[in-house]
Order: sequence, then C-alpha cells, then structure tokens
Amino acid sequence: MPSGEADAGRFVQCTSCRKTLFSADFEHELRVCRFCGHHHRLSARDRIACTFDEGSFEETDAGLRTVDVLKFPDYMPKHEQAVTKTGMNDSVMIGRAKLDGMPVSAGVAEFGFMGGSMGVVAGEKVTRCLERGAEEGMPVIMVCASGGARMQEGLSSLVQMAKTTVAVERCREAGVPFIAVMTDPTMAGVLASYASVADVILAEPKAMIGFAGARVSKQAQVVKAPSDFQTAEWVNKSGMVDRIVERRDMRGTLIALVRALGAHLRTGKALVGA
Amino acid sequence: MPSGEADAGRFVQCTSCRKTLFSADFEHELRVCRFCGHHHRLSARDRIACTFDEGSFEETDAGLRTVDVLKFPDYMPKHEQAVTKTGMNDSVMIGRAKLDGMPVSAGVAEFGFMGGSMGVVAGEKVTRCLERGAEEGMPVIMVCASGGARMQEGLSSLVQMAKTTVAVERCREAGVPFIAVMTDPTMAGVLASYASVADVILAEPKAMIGFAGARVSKQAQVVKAPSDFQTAEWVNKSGMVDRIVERRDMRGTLIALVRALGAHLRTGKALVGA
Amino acid sequence: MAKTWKEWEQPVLELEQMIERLERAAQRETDPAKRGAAEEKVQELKQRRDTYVQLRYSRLTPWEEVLLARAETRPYLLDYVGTVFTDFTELEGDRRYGSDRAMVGGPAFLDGRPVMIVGQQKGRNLQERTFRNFAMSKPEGYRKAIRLFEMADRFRMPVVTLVDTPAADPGVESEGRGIAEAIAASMLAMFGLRVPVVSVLIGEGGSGGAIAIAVANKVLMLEHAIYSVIPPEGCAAILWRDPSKGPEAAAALGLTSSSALELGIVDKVLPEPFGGAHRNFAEAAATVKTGILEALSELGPMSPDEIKRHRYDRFRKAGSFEEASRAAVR
Amino acid sequence: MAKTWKEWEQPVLELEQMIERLERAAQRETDPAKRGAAEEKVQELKQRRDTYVQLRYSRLTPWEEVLLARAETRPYLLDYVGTVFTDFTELEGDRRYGSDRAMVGGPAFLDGRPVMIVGQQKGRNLQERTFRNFAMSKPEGYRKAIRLFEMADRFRMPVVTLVDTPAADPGVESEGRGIAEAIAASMLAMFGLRVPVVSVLIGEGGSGGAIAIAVANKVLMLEHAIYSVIPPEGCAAILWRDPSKGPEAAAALGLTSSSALELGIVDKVLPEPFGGAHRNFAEAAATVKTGILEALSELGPMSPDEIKRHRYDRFRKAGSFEEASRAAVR
Ligand SMILES: [Zn+2]
Ligand SMILES: [Zn+2]
Repeated sequence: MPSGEADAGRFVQCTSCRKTLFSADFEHELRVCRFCGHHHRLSARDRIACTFDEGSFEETDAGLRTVDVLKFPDYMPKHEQAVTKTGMNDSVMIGRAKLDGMPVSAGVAEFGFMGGSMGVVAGEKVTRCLERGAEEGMPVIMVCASGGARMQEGLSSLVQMAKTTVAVERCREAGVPFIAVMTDPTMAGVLASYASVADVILAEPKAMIGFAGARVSKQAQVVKAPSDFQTAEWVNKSGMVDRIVERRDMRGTLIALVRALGAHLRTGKALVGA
Repeated sequence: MPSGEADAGRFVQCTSCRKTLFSADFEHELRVCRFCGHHHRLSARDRIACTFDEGSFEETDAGLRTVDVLKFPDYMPKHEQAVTKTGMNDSVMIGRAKLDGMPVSAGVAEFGFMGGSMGVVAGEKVTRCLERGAEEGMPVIMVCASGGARMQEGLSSLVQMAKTTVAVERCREAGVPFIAVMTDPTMAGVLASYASVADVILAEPKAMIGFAGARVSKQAQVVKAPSDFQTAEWVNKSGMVDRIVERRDMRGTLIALVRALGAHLRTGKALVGA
Repeated sequence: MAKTWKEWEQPVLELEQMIERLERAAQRETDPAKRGAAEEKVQELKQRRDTYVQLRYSRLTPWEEVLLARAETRPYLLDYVGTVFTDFTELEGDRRYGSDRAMVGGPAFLDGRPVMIVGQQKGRNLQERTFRNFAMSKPEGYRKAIRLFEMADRFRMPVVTLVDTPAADPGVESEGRGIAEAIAASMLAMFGLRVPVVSVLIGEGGSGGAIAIAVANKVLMLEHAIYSVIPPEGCAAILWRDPSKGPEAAAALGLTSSSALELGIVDKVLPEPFGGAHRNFAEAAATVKTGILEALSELGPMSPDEIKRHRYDRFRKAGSFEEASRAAVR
Repeated sequence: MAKTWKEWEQPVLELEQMIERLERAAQRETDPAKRGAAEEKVQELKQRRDTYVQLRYSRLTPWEEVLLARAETRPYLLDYVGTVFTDFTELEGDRRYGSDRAMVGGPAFLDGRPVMIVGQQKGRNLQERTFRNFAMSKPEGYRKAIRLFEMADRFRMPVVTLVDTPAADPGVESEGRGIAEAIAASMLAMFGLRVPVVSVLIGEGGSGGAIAIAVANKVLMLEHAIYSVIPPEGCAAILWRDPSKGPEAAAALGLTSSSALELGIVDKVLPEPFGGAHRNFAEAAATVKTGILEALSELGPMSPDEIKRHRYDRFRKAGSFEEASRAAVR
C-alpha cells in the first residue's frame, strides 16, 4: 500500500505508524494521521483548498512553459509525465486568493511534479507571485515543497535562486509581508533562496528542511548529526523557523499574521494613536 | 617593581615574562616587551603620540566636568585623585587629529582614570567625537580601554551606552567610517555599546575583551572557559574583532583603512570608473 | 535587613489565613449574634492587613524594591501579553543560531491595532526558570529582537517592549557568540526605527541586558520595578569587596522608579495597585495598558522621521554634566 | 576519461623536463656546431610542446574543464588580490559567531581607487586546504560577506567578488547555523547595494555557495572556470545513481564558460593565456584587471539607484521560458 494513498478507495495505511485509517477520515483530517499525528504530503490543490477562503484562489500565469535549452537527457519525457500526473504545467501554482476576506498573493508548490524542483518556470512564477504582492500591496504566502533546483535546466535553474530573491527585495521595499510555509520537504536551492528570507517562516511538524541532501551532509559530517537533524523541529531550535504549526492550525495562524503584519496595507496607516 | 613602570628611571620589569628591560628601549618600543611581545598599557597621551601625525592632535571639549548627582559614597575623592594622577578631567580625551595628513575625529581612553570607566562625561565625549565625524565628514577613530560603565553615576552611566550608540547611527547615516581600536581591557558597558558596532574593530594582541567581568562569567560557566577566553585572539576567532594588530603596525593599518573607507569623504565621489 | 520579599509579606499571609479561617467559621455559625461578631472581627483583621500593607509598601527601602522586583509573585511578560494585548503570535527565530526562550516577541493587537511586542520572560518554578534561562537572553535573543524591530518598521507597527531581566546571559557561549555586540546592535537597530517605540520596565531592569531593548520614545516604569547599571550585590563586591553590602549599594545606585524619574531616565512612573502589582494584577494590567496607549497617542502625530529624531534627542541629552566655556578652558 | 588534469599535463611536463635537460647540456657544450644542434632541438621541442598545449586546451571536454577548474595549479583569490589590487586590508569578523577562512574580504585599491573585495580562497596543500575548509564557507563566511557588502555601500566603494568554491559547507554545524539562510541573505544584501558590483568566476563556481556572492551588475568568467547548479558527480549520482558518470553530467549541465555566456548567465568570458591561467599568471591577472576595470567603467555613469535597478533587471530576466497568451490559457 503506497504512502498515505487510498486502498480501493476505503482504507489507507499511515507510512509513519503503519496503522490503518479510513480514507474518508484521513482526507477529512487533512491527511494528518489521527494516531501518530504524521503530516502526510498534500497536493498543491488540496493545500489550496485547506488554506485559503473557499473558492477564492484564482490561478494566474498558468500559460508558462518550460524550454529545454540544454536538451538535457530524458528531461522532456519526465516533464511530460509530471504534467500528466499532476495536471500542472510545472511544480508551482500561483494566483490571487483570500484569507478571511483579506486579499493575498499566493503560491503553492507541488512536490509530485519532479520533486517540486525549481527550474525557470517555477522561478518565474515565484518571482511573479512576490512581485504581484509588492505591486498590489498584498501580503504574500508561499507554501514550499521542493527538493531544490532542477538539475535538468542547469545554470538557468541556479540563477532562479537569485531571481526569486530579488523579488523578496521588492516586497521589502514595498513594505509587504512575505510568509513562507515550509512543508515536507523544503531543501537546497529553494531553502537557500527566497524561502529563507521570508519575514515569517512557519513549518509543518516533522517536515524535512535542509540545505544539503542526506548524501552530501552525511559525507561532510565531522560532527555527528542529531537524531532530529533537518526536521522542522530541529530547524526551529536553530532559529531558522519561527513556529511549528499543525496543519489544522495553519490557516488560523496565517490569518492572524496577515491581519497584524498587513494592516498598514489595508488602512494606509496602522499606527496606534495616529 | 610595578607593572611596566620605571625603576629609578633606568630599568623596568615586564609583568608578563618577568625579564628586565632598559626603560629607554621599552618606551622607544611603545611599551611592547622585546622578549615576550607583551603589549603593556599606554596612557592616553602616549597613545596619541604613537598613533596620529606628530603634533596633529588638538584636544577639544576639555571643559566637561562630572556632576555627582547621586552623591555616591567616596566618588568625588576618587575622581579628584584620578584627575591629579592623569591630568585629565575624565577617562576619555577627544579631539581633531591627522593620519598621514588625513583629518580624523579621534578619541582615546585612559585606563588610569578610574579604570577607564564610562560615566556621563566620557559618554558625552565619545558621542561628540562620533558626531563631529558625522558632521564634518571625517572618519572616527576611538581607542578603547575601559572596565565598563562607571557605577558611581548609576543609571546615568547606563544610558551612556544608548547615547554613544545613537551617535554611531549618525555616522552610519553620514557614511562616515568608524574604527574602534580595542586595547587592554575593553569590557562590559563600553564593549556592549558604541565599540562593538564600529565598522572596523582592531585589537591589540592579548588585550582582554569581554562582556562579563571574570567573577560573573566564572559563576555563570556551565561550559568551561577556554584558556584564551576573553583575549583579543579568542574574540577574533569568534568573529567580533576584524584583526589583531601589533602596536607598531597599528598606525599603518589605520592609515590604510582611513584611506580606503574614507576616500569618498575626501573626493566627494570615489567610485572607480565614475 | 530583608533577604527576601517574603519577610514583610509573612504578616500579611498570617493575617489572611486568620481571616479565611474566621470567614469560614462565620459562615458555619447559625447564631446571628455570634456570626455578627465574627464578621466584625473579619473586618477588623482586613483593616489591619490593609493598614500594614499600605504602611509597609509606602516605605520600602531601595533594597526591598530590589527584592520585590525579583519576586516570583510579580506579574511577568506573558501575563501582560495575555491581558493587555490580544492575538499574540510568537515568532521565535533569530535566523542565525537558535531560539532564545528568555526573549519573547511577535505581533499582537492593542485595542484592535497591531503592535510588535518584545520582552523578557521569567519563570515561576525551577522548570520554567531553566527553560527561560532566568530571563537572561543570549545573543540570539537580542538578534531575534532586532529582526522583530526591523519587521515592525517595515510594516509600520509600533513597538512595545516589556523589560524584565536580571542581566544578559554572561556565560562563555554568550561571549563567544558576541553578547556585547548583540546588545549594542539591538540599541543601534532601535535608533533606526521610524515607528513609535514604548518600553515598560515591569520588573528587573538589569543593566545592558535591559537597556538593549529599552531605547524607546517613551520609557515607562512600574512603581516597584528597578533599573540599574549593575546588580547591587555586584556593585558592593567590586567597590567594597563585600557582596553582602547589597542594601547599601542599592541605596547608592538610585535604581528605584522615583530615582529614575528624577534623573530623567524614565518618562513616567506607573503607580501600582495598593500593595503591589501582584496583589491586583487586573488593575496593574489596566495601568500598563493605559500607560502604553497614552504614550502611543502622544507619539501618534509625529511623522516617521520625527519619531526617529525624537528618540535620538531623548537619549542624546541623557545625563548631567558641567561644561566650562571654551574660553575658560583655554 | 581523465581523472585529473595531470593526465593531459603529463606530456607537457615530460617535454619540459627534456627541454630543461637539453638546454643545460647546450650551455655546457663547447663545440659551437653541437651546441647549435642542441639549441635547434630545444626549439623543436618547445614548438612541439606549444602545439600540444594549444591543441589540447582548445578541445577540453566539459569534464576536463571541471578537472582544470579544480586544479591546485590554478591561480587562487589571494594570488589575484596580490597582483590586481594593492593595499588589501583583510577584515575577518562576521560579528556573530566566527572568522571564516574560506571567505576572504576587505578593502583594497584598484588602480588607486578603493574597492571592497570578497571571495573564496582555496589551499594548495593539505594544511592550507584544511585551514581554508576547502574554500567551502560556513554561514559566518557569508555573514562576513554581507557585512562587507553593506560597508561598501555605506562608503560608496564598488564591490568586486572573486568566486572560487566547490560549494557552501554542507556539514551539520553549517545547517544548524543556517547556511541556507546565509546564502539567501547574501543575495538579498547584494540586491540592495547602490554601488557597482562586479563578480569574476575565477575557478569553481559551485552552485548556491557561488551565486551567493555573484549577484553582480557584471558577471565575468575566466575561460576555464566552471559554473554549475550541482557538481556533475552529484548530478550523476542522483539522476543515474552512478557518480562515475560525472563526465556525462558535466556535458549535460552546460557548466563551461562558453555555455554560461550563451545562456546569458555571464556577461563576458575572459580569455585565458595560452594553455590556461596557470601557465602565465601575470597575463591572467592583467586580463582579470582589465576585465574588472572595463566593467566598472561601463557601470560608472549610472546613479546609485540606476545601479541597483540594473542589477535587479539583470537577474529578473534570467532564464528562458515560453508563455501562452492569457487568452489562450483560459
Ligand atoms: Zn500514523
Ligand atoms: Zn615580556
């Protein structure tokens, strides 16, 4: 039985505690195991559904398409497969959405699309999502899930790290809050660019969050890694993540933050006593 | 034989290696032991003489006088004694000086004046020294030597930490470089204010540099202190000090830094190719 | 000389136990006459208690103020956060090294309007105290504070700091990660803010660790809080080589709220409820809330640049000195 | 398939040893005729060597470029700092945690005018390599770089970065102190600069660790440097579960200077001296110097705001994609 997937549509086995759950309950509880609390991965669409106001998400920029500049071996077939599997054109979906009625610029990553890897299209979408927030004075919410940069686009993927970060600078200049939600996994080139310079960083419990892949960091280990290395909890203790938020509380936390940090955008001036 | 002091004007014993030195050599070598390299403390006047262009230092603000607002027990007698001993009105001397012809706003602390402690007068002088740099577009050099804030002025001493730091903000706004030279010792309230937010921090070898006094930090030690704890070398390894500079090289290093970091102040615009 | 605040609270405790016993007895009493007598006795004891409290708290020595400011019965940061403000969202990271539990901060609402809260949190029992490192922040605490200050500036939120720390953490690790730099950088960051900043000294204002987050446009101080350049015991140890002379040092250092007000270091003393903030927390919280709101409303009309300038000027003139005219000096 | 750059340098080495022997023999030779013959032979061997070098270096495979870029014979940062610039004053501290020896920086002069230098330094022997942590910076290296960038901005100094790193340090401690954040924050800081920034890829441009200090207005690349999203061995291991397929990955990744130029990732390739920078360092240094001066002079006329905008635009348009018109999508 595959990870957190439906068995004949009725049952599902938790990959973490191995207990069996009713599919309906499992989906209703946002794919969080009721026995062990494990947060199973969500698709971009499910994430949107449980995060933003019902029906408020309007996708934009869905017309972007990858160009295989390097003619990288096997890239296009893999890409096509991912498109078919996910119904998305790349690993990120962006758009306008609302949180308790407040407009936000929203982006959500799809780990199922080539491991959520960031090539030019994903980079462009993240950048547009941030720029839209800066231009229209909307807080930006990015839900991350990525193994890192997309190797198959080579150097063009690498520079997406800079491109997406430049857009964060735009948000800062515009006084627009940028909140990153790190879900399992948020790694490497995505972690080492826009996501880590968000104003607020929230993470789901036990999400894997790290710079180097397990292989690399194991080789490089002079110091022994702690048992919770590269988990959200460890990264929280290390000061990189502001809060671990359970999935059922995520929407409420985002609303509280957008309400507080984005107040000046809605009223023009938010100073007490002014 | 007292620490690094003249024996009948002819000999002096190094307090570090206990070897005997000719006083004349010792003074000529800027009170650095020729055997063990130990940097003995310098008076403010000697420091000025070996740092700035000969005869270029013009003292300012010498008319500031302490007010014993708290009527702190024994404060005034101790203060008088320090005035008599050092010929200074408080623990800091400031003025205008030149470094290889380049004008700088300069301040030098006198450890011999009540342990170089910072009360209102010292705080005011440091602040004026920094403000003068900001106003007149001159790089600022502060040579620190202090046990910390002056207890006898109570809360008024504490707020000097903020007052001197506010002046650093002025220098930053004015684009004026501020270089701190930490000499033995630079501690507590002085370290935790203007000195640590200098653009460049140089330190003399083996200078004691730390936040908490030996007593306090020994009590607080969960972790065992390394043998070079609170030395310039340790603080350099910790990233707090940019360079350890021997006394004979200090003037040259300051000149190089003032020339590079202060170029825009002299030419109006210093960009290559502009 | 008192060694703990409990010494002068002991008589109150005893009186209150008596009052409680008598009240219970009176309730059980069926004879109206006897009940009336008991109730009268209760009233008398309450009167006695109140007179004692009033007298005692109106003549606390500076040393007793120190003991009281350190008392685990005092309301702490999170008590105020939970009553004065609403919808607090704690943000933990310094983005450098760790999550400091002595320093707490994040956005919240004050009367429906967003503010950024930063302050130190003490613990009431050993476990809490250890978790909070006795409210002694390490460098990462101050670096988190800087992050939150800068965020508040970006999002035009007033900053409210609640100060309650014996000192910054003085350990070897803190030194190695630059506790002195962190304190200085925090003050520098506060001077750069273009939003109003109000600080309230709610308990212990311990030297550099306290002023690091108290570079405000308005500095308020609870009546029984203290604010000191050095712990009195430390001062006594250094000056007189006798840490037991803390009481003398406390008297000399001018660390009480009235002294701080007189020296112009704080702008306003917030009177505590009858017998101290711990005796009536709701009233203390209301005072703090009003104090902050009034301060913010006074600062309200200023432009961002004026706010920054105001803070600069406030600290620029700190401390008295004499100055001989230049002519006279030369 | 070559495993090290020495494989194709071996014939050169042998030829040069022969040349040296013959030259010494010719000098000792007293018979003018024999000496003439020997000298002729020397010339011939030199010719052969040069032909081989020219041929070999004009047809290096991407994988061979990788090996060469990593070669310990390449000129390193401090070699350039000592020849292209004058009066370099290294500044070490990050003011947070430590002094990173893989990242080197400080003010210096270029043609008499001040600039801020930042870059990674490799080591030539084991001791140096260990001291420099194999040019893999930890978070404190990038945080030092940020400090220097901001200082340059305050003092109106152009920034020159020289990039040469296999990667940022991937160890447990680096993760714990936020290596990813440090890289991102470095890029963010560079985008905020209002002074010209020129980056030169001088050796290995290893993924995030490299681009962290290469957010420049002009990115230059030495002919035999490489710039890659991932080390080819790592790419092969992940995609094909076979790290020995590094050469195939190197070819696929487009990591050579010509590829980077074609992709628009670098603005200019700086041609290396005949047979590589290591064969004539003086010439390589002169090329680098000219490259930097030309870039700075092109950027010279721009105002501080224009410089910032220029850098923004340069990276904003990075990467090619197709876009269906909005109408077509709906
Ligand atoms: Zn489970
Ligand atoms: Zn000696």
